[in-house]
Amino acid sequence: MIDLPQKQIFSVLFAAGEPVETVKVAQAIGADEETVLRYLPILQDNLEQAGVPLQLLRLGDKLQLSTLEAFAPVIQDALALRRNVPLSQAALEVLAVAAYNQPVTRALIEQVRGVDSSGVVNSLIEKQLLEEAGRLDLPGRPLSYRTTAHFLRTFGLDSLEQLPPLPGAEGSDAPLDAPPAADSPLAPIT
Amino acid sequence: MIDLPQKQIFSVLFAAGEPVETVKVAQAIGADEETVLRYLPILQDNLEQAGVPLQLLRLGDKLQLSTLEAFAPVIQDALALRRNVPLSQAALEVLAVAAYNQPVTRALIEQVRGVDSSGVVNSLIEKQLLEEAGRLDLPGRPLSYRTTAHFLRTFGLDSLEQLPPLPGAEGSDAPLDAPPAADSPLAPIT
Amino acid sequence: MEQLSFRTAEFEGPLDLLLHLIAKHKLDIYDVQISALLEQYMAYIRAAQDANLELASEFLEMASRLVYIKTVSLLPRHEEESRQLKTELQGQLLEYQVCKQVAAGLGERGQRFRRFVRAPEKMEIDTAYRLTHPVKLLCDAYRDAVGRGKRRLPPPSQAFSGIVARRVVSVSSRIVHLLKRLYRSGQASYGSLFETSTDRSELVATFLAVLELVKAKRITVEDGQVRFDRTHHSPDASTMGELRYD
Repeated sequence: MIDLPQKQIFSVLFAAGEPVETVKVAQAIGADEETVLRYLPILQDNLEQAGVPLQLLRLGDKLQLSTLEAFAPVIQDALALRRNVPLSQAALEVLAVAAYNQPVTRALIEQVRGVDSSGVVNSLIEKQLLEEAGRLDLPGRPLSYRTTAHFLRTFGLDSLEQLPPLPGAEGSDAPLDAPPAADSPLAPIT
Repeated sequence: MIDLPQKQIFSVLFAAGEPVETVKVAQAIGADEETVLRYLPILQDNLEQAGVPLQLLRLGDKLQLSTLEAFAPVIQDALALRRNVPLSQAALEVLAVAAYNQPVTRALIEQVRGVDSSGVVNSLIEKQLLEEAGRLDLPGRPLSYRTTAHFLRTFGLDSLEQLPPLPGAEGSDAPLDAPPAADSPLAPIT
Repeated sequence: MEQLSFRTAEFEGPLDLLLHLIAKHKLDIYDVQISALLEQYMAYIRAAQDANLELASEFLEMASRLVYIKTVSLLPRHEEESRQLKTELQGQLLEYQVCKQVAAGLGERGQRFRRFVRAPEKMEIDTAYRLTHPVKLLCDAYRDAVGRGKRRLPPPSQAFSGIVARRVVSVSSRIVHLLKRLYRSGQASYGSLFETSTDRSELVATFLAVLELVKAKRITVEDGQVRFDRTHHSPDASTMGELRYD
């Protein structure tokens, strides 16, 4: 049976996700490191007996809970399915701003959209639609981003030159007249 | 005893960390959604009997594993987590309007609250309690927002149907004697 | 004047403040007396300004809205509009009250549920996006992003400083001023009453003073001329019915 200290250790390791120093676990449950280490094989046994498909890993002076190798394929399947979720409006906007202004900083994307966009940028990198394009020679040396070859495939383009001209480019009084003024947030960073 | 499908479900949810759509879990383990949903109480029972201090959460059409409330203090200690700052009055008001009227525009939120709410909305998006829900087919094509699975978890709800009835609505003993008009922004969508 | 104990209290917005005032002064939310509410509201605004609290523009908007409702209610033959304006405000107040109650309920729930979840396990997963889209989607998104970003740029702060820092002119002081002036001259052109006013607060106060005087039958306004009615005496503003602006 999994007793209270084991439950505490388990809870901490579960919530941490990443490896946690054994000493921190010990402090939190009010025990010393040896006690925690002595508990580990017992907890591992208990999990196995109950059929919980997890393993307790000891990595140097750290501990971690992880899934079993055997279940990697089913996990991969389930999580890879995320790729099939259509891009959100926010993601499309970030991509569009990046596509027409690359290389582009996050600050510029946020200036154009008027909202924090860090989460969206990261998820687009994960989807391999955006990639980092080095630091710009601007104050603070900000990271810049550009679209990828995978981005071109996604939108059926052979090259960036095939991006259609922006709406409002001809004869409209919209602020999108191309080329944007040099001091506009829409001006490509040069 | 935790059998293979249960192990697969558990592994997927453990590895994902974030809420996973039930339908994706189902696809990955080669079953249909109902089958997965039927497994959930059995898996939860098995975890409890084995003394595994985890909770299977149902968040709308998603699933997630979380720790038990009883272990919050020890986890906070070990991971040196800041005691989570309670949400501000403004944030709670915005969530209240959004929860009962989603998808909701910022304009409607501001109409109910009588103050500019863009900052609060953005910070709730950052906290992943709100998310964009596309543009509405209204003049100006305004962006709309909805609450997230994280919102459900934060407030201990399985689904939006579990939101308490509005004060003043039928059958409640709340102080307002007149139910909000049917076209009121706070009337639940029927 | 009454001690303003709520001087440092924080309000989410004008509706929050109004609900507070209604509860505090035991006003009927279903039949709000606009005069009393306006008076309490202005007292708060003044107190906040004295304490150099930054007031969101919405507070001032609400002040002018209350003034407007009061104005309409003073005008003869505008009962219907006045009733409608009040119903609108009442509806908004009730709705906001529900919003506050729901928010409080959520806040309580939020404190009760403290569960932790994990970050996703790190593993090699092909996360490349799989769907394809027409490129038009990008153009649309670009237009949306630019439009919204522009709208969200906040107005410069100096746009508000003038409004907030402005002195508030009391209506009763304008009544006294008008009575004195008309008592001497007997009549004046309507426009001339406003000629010397330099700021908005004084203009509004002068206008309300005219309305009050018309209502009390101390003056008549006809063909752009304002006449003092000598059948009434005592140019003492304190005798005027419901005037308690200060």
